[in-house]
Amino acid sequence: MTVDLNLVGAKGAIAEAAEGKWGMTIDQDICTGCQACVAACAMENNVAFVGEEDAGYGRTQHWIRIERFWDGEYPHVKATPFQPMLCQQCGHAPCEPVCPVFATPHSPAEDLNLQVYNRCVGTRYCANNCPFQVRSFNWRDYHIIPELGNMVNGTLVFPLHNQLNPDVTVRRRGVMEKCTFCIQRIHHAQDTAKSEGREVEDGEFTTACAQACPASAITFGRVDHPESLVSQMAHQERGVKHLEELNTLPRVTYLKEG
Amino acid sequence: MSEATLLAIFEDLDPAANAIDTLHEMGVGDENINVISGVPVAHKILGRPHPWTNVSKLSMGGAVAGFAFGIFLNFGTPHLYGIQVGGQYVTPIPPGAIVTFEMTMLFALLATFLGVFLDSYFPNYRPLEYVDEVSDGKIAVFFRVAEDDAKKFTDAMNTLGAESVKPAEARQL
Amino acid sequence: MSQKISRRNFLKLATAGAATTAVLTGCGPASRYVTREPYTKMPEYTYNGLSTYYATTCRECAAGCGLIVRTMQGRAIKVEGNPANPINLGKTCARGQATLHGLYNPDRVEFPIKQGRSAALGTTAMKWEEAFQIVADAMNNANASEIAFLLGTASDHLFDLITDFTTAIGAPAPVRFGALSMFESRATLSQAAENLLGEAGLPFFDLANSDLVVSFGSNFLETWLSPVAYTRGFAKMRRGNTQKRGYLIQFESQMSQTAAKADEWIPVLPGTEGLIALALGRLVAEAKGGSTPRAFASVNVEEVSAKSGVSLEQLEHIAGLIAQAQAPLAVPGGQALGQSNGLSTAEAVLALNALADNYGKPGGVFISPLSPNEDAYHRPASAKEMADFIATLKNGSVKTLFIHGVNPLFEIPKPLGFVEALASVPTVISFATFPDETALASDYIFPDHQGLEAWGYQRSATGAMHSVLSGAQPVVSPMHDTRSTADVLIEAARLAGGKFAEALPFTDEVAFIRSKIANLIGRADGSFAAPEINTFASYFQQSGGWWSAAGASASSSAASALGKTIVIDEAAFAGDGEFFFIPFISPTLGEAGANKPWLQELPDPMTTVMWNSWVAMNPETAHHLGVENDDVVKIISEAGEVEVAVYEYPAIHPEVVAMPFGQGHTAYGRFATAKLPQDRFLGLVPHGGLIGDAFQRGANPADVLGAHFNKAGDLAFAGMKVKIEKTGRKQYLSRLESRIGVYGEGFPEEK
Amino acid sequence: MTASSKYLSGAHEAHDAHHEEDPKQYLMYDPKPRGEMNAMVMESMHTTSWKFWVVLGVLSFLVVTCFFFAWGYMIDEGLYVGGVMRPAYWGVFLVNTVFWIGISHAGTFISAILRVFKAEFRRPFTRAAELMTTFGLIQAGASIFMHMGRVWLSYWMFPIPNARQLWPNFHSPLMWDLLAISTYVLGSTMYLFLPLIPDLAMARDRSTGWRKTFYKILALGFRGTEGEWRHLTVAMNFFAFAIIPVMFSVHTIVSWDFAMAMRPGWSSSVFGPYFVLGALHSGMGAVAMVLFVMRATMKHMDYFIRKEHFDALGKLMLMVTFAYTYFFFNDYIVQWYGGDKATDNLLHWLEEGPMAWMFLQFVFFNIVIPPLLLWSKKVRETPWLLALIGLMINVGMYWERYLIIPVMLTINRMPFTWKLFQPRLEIFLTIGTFSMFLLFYMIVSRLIPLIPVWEVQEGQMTHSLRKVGKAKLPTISEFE
Repeated sequence: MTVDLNLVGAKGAIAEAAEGKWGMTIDQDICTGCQACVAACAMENNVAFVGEEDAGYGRTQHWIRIERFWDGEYPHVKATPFQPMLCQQCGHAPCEPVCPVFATPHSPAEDLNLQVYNRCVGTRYCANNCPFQVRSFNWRDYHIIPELGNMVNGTLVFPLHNQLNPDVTVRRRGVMEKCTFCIQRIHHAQDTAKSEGREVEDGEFTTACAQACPASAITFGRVDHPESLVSQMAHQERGVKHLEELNTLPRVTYLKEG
Repeated sequence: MSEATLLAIFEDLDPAANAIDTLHEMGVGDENINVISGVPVAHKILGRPHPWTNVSKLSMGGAVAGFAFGIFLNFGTPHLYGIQVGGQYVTPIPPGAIVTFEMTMLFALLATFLGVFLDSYFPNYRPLEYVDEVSDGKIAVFFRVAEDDAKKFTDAMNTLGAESVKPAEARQL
Repeated sequence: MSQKISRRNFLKLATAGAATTAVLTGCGPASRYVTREPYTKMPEYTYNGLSTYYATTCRECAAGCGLIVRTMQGRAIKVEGNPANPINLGKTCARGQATLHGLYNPDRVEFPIKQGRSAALGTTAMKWEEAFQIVADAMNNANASEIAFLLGTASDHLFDLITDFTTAIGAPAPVRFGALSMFESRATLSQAAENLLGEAGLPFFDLANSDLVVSFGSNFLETWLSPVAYTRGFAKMRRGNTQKRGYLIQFESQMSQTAAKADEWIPVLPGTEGLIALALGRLVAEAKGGSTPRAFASVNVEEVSAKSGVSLEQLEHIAGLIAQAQAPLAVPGGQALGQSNGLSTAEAVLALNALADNYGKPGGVFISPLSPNEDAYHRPASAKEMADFIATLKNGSVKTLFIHGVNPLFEIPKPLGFVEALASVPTVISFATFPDETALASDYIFPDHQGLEAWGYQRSATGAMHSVLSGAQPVVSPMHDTRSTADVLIEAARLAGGKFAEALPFTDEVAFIRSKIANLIGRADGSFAAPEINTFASYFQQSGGWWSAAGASASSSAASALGKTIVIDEAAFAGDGEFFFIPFISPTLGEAGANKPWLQELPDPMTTVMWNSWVAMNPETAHHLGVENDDVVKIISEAGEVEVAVYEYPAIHPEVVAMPFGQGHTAYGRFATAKLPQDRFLGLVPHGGLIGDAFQRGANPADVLGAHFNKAGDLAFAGMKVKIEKTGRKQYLSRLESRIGVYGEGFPEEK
Repeated sequence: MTASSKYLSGAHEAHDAHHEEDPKQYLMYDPKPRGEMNAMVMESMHTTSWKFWVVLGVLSFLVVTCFFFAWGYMIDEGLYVGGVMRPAYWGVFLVNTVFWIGISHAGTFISAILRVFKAEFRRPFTRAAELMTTFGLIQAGASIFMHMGRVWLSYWMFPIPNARQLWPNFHSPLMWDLLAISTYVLGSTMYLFLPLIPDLAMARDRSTGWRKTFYKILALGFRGTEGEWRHLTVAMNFFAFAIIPVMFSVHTIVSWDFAMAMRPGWSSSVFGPYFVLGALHSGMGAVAMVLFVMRATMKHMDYFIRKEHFDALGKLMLMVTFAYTYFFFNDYIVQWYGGDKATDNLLHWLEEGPMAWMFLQFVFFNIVIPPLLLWSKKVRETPWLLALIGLMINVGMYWERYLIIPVMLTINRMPFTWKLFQPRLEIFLTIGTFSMFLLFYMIVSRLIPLIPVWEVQEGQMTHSLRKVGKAKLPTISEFE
């Protein structure tokens, strides 16, 4: 490639100015915390369930989790607005440089923070360095725990495997994983558009979470297209980004209450 | 005419030094004398010429090679398959400094170690002239003289207080 | 790089081939010959080809949301909402997403079984021919009056078929029941509508166009009636109007997920919601000036404030808000209706709407339109009606009981005595898809298809102002040797011959469904029109149902409602305990989600507890009882007792304890019962753990519910008072949230 | 201890005791003929009691079960058998890594820095310390690999041409670690071997049977000619100077694994020197323990290892303690004063959270106790006491690393995820690494001369007592 990577990747003015390409807004004012996005994400991306003990010990594999805090004391107590937390696809992702094997590089094409499962050796540095704590690690082969299968004349079969999405890798033990903004859907849409000789239109496709959300609290699209719905949402005055002070350039904008 | 290698063993450094002087006087050149000791003995104590060594040169060579390798790793390899991470330069200087430093040191140390092997022909399991007393702190002086003068030199050494003077024979260590 | 490009070309080539395989998928006869291999065995560099999408209807609850299921090579791999269906407009809830884990559940009943009421699921398969014969005999050997059908709330086509059948042979009409309907108090709602508006039917509350919603215990964001539709309405209410942000006020004794979204959550004493509604009505009327309508005349505001624990200021403040709002809307529901005075509470709330004069207006109350092929609103049985049905079973007047789509042994309060009733029925035939408690307790299990393998249709009771009939079709060929119950009955009737055969003169289920939608042919006001049945049926299949374009209407006069006098009698509470006991349907599990692992893994929105159940009590209460988080307590009511772990819940009335319904199965598959075996290498990690029976996961609040009904016959599930005892045992609840970060444990100074 | 009892009994005698201090109590002024020393060292290698074999057996059993079996089990099952989770993605394995690298620093410090500064008391125990370096690094390396999720692919981190056409990421502190540690391992092993050659030759001349061949092969045919000595000494000098920056870089880079991360508590610019000092702190303590054990268990060691050495070591420890305290306080007060919310939470957590006991122990063992005791010569000269202090320091330092890794990881910027780490299989694997370290040490103590005899003799030759007036004054001369 001819592009000077030194300039493209440079911290400072150039990247600073870049809006990013794919982005998301989450309206906390209407998010009802119903977990539909979590389920949809799990179904779309073959996210494993881990069972009661591991789940309680902090080994859930959720790529998106919904946070809820308390504010005040009874009877004036309020639950803080539900806050879906997923990979923010940072422009300057702290998780990226620390990986010794380039398992989580930045993709110039989508301007997303990729996770290359088959490259990962499981040092878990990226997860430590993620200020949002949205990376989940495969502590064991959750998909092939024997108890999930049935013994059918001598061989162990896993009926649940029929549900797995063929467009998404099933992760084995020792591999880090995280939200990918449903990159398989992005690519599918791009391929279709290309074969029809056109650009991908706004709202032509969306991520699994946004698609399921009954309240339509999640919007996904091109933040670098000013006319796209997502960038219009993002530029409201109630839009904020999490831990902005860390200058990781998150691509997810949260719309606060009020 | 044939030559004989004699081996004189001394209890202490001073007689050994005198012995070497005497040998010089008696016309035995430094190239025909060798000293074996249980501890490192500086050449000036025995009045021997400064022994030559390549080790330091090799270390420097290693350092240079290591430096080059470090540079290659940090500034070469990324261009074989450039990947952006964390909005950093593909070939940043500060990590480069670390990589280069470590590689320089590693190669320098390796070269030094190998240098010792090269210079002193290690490992060497061929039979060699040697006496076990050396590792008990004795000083052994080898010198090569004409067959006929052997007697003369033996007496000279004995008068100088050599514990024993005998023709040295190479043996399996 | 070059390597990559060549690979991409290769993939392009592969497309054509893959596409052809995709065509074979789905429900055509060819699909039977497509071999299913999990993608975990997929060879490298396989291009996935194209997916095929099938429209069908969700059967996780009775709302009738339209689904589009993505299938690939004979496999259903993703559930997506049907954007055309007016109920959910392309959206789904978590339970809808997880329906795939029902389809591929490792614990399905895979073939017809002679169960013989044994504790463990039978393992020897029967032939379907025998099964048909058994059903036929069951019909023949009993006179019509001795055959009874107990059905779940989905799906409607089976209900219609059986209704036709029973009416034809003169058997008692089928009874429909379900935990969801039990907690929704549908009877109360339609009764109240009838009393006040003279029009039966489910009221539909148009949140979307309202700007102020006052909810009386209604949990419309969770499981109530049509959660997806109401969630959409809520979102529109909040953010749809760019000028004004909609405002939500919730009166509820514990902060439910819905209350958590409220701008003002006002904890009240259970049973006083109706009084509050009246008081508000009075205050609003006074604020608006003019005479106080008779409906509110009788109430004494101070008294209400004293009884409910809502301060006068608060009442006046809220009344002020209602008075100023352009389109205020009051919604009854949830625990407010599950009281002995639930009916009058519902009336009071509807009267409040009448005062706001919002009937039939945008942002107001409508009567949900009937479904296209529905003569009148068929609501599921109320608990009272269920009790009567059980009584008939008990007195031995039923020889054969057919059960489909419902799990009464788990769902029905013990005092209704379903266990004994079952014992007094000679033959119990279950059509269960999963080995649930009731299925195990029956003589035969003739498994029905899972929803995604089945034909059918579902009438949407409410959720949209359209008249909707959601169509269901198989999206995959059946995984196992199961048969559609409709087909089984048709076949059996044919074998039985005589009036039975005449009652069901259909070649198969599909023919029956076509006969049921035939009346829509030629209707021009619908989502599509077709001249004859074949075209119509294929459109119906393709678009996932038929719905009228026209909106619904509420032809009711507010005045008549306001004219009535409404008296809220004192709520009666059964039992002599010191705590009000409020059971509620788990928003993530619903009534039957416990066997779907990903639903178990979903944290409860409010407590973030996974894989287990809990009892929520105010920390103050816990302290007073001398218990803390994860302590197992025994909850004792007049009807029974249950052991469950404590969750110190900061947003609940100190006199109230709340417990989710959905866990506590003793059967129903590995995920619903015994916990997944975990690594026990050192056992240093105390999470998880089991209460009581080692094969029971969590606890079932139905075990402590008594048999008390409100005036409309719905169960007064919130009308219990319970005692709470320590057991001294611990049971560590698996939470997603951090107790350190959220509750400041380990930070002594902070709290 | 007679001298010291006098010391207690009264000022006057004490004064005398000092006055009549006998230079022969110092190894360097108490020379023995080389042959005798050789014999002593050889004997110390040969004599083993039944106790030795029992301990050896127990250790090897522990290594087999707790190291190899446990690790295999973990590789087969996945890391879930350990205690790691979100947010403590790093656990005890990296604690062990940092700890062992810390231990390894003592060897280099003593044999290199003291060599450079010509501190003569180092001579008898440079090798003992160097062995700690090598074996410590082996354990550190092992722990790193244990920590990896897919250890069977760990070679992907090595900068070697590969089919994936992908080179490792040199932005990553872990990559720096890999390079630095491998440099350090190789360097220190070579540095251990070079001064060993003459002693191997000595052993070769004095043994028979398999030992003969063993030493013969290792001694590489060393005779002690002028040339050989010259090359050796030049090389050793170079190593002495070159290994020091490597040693500092290694632990600095280890500290950067944490300091580079965007986390409260970790992102601190003082971590580099702080960790280096921490390493020396634990390293010195470990040396004290090793010397004590050597002296107590091996024959003739009381000749080579004397009070003077413990005394000197104690002084070093005291010095290091002060330096360490300085850096600890420096790091702590900066974090504390900053008042950043996340950091505040973290400090709160450390001081009052469930792991506060660990924090307190760490502060007492590393910062409070050593200075209180080590100032007294009597304590410094009591081997078991010094060893005990060494033990305390090491426990403290282990807690310090434990606090920095799993406990600090509990607190991050997402309070919703905070969870406390609980070790599981890690406990066994930790036992495994410790047993392996001890096992190696025991085996080697019977295979190679732990005392560099030639260095001792060289030292004794350069030291002499010169008579000035009535007093005999120690004098040191330079051979080079």
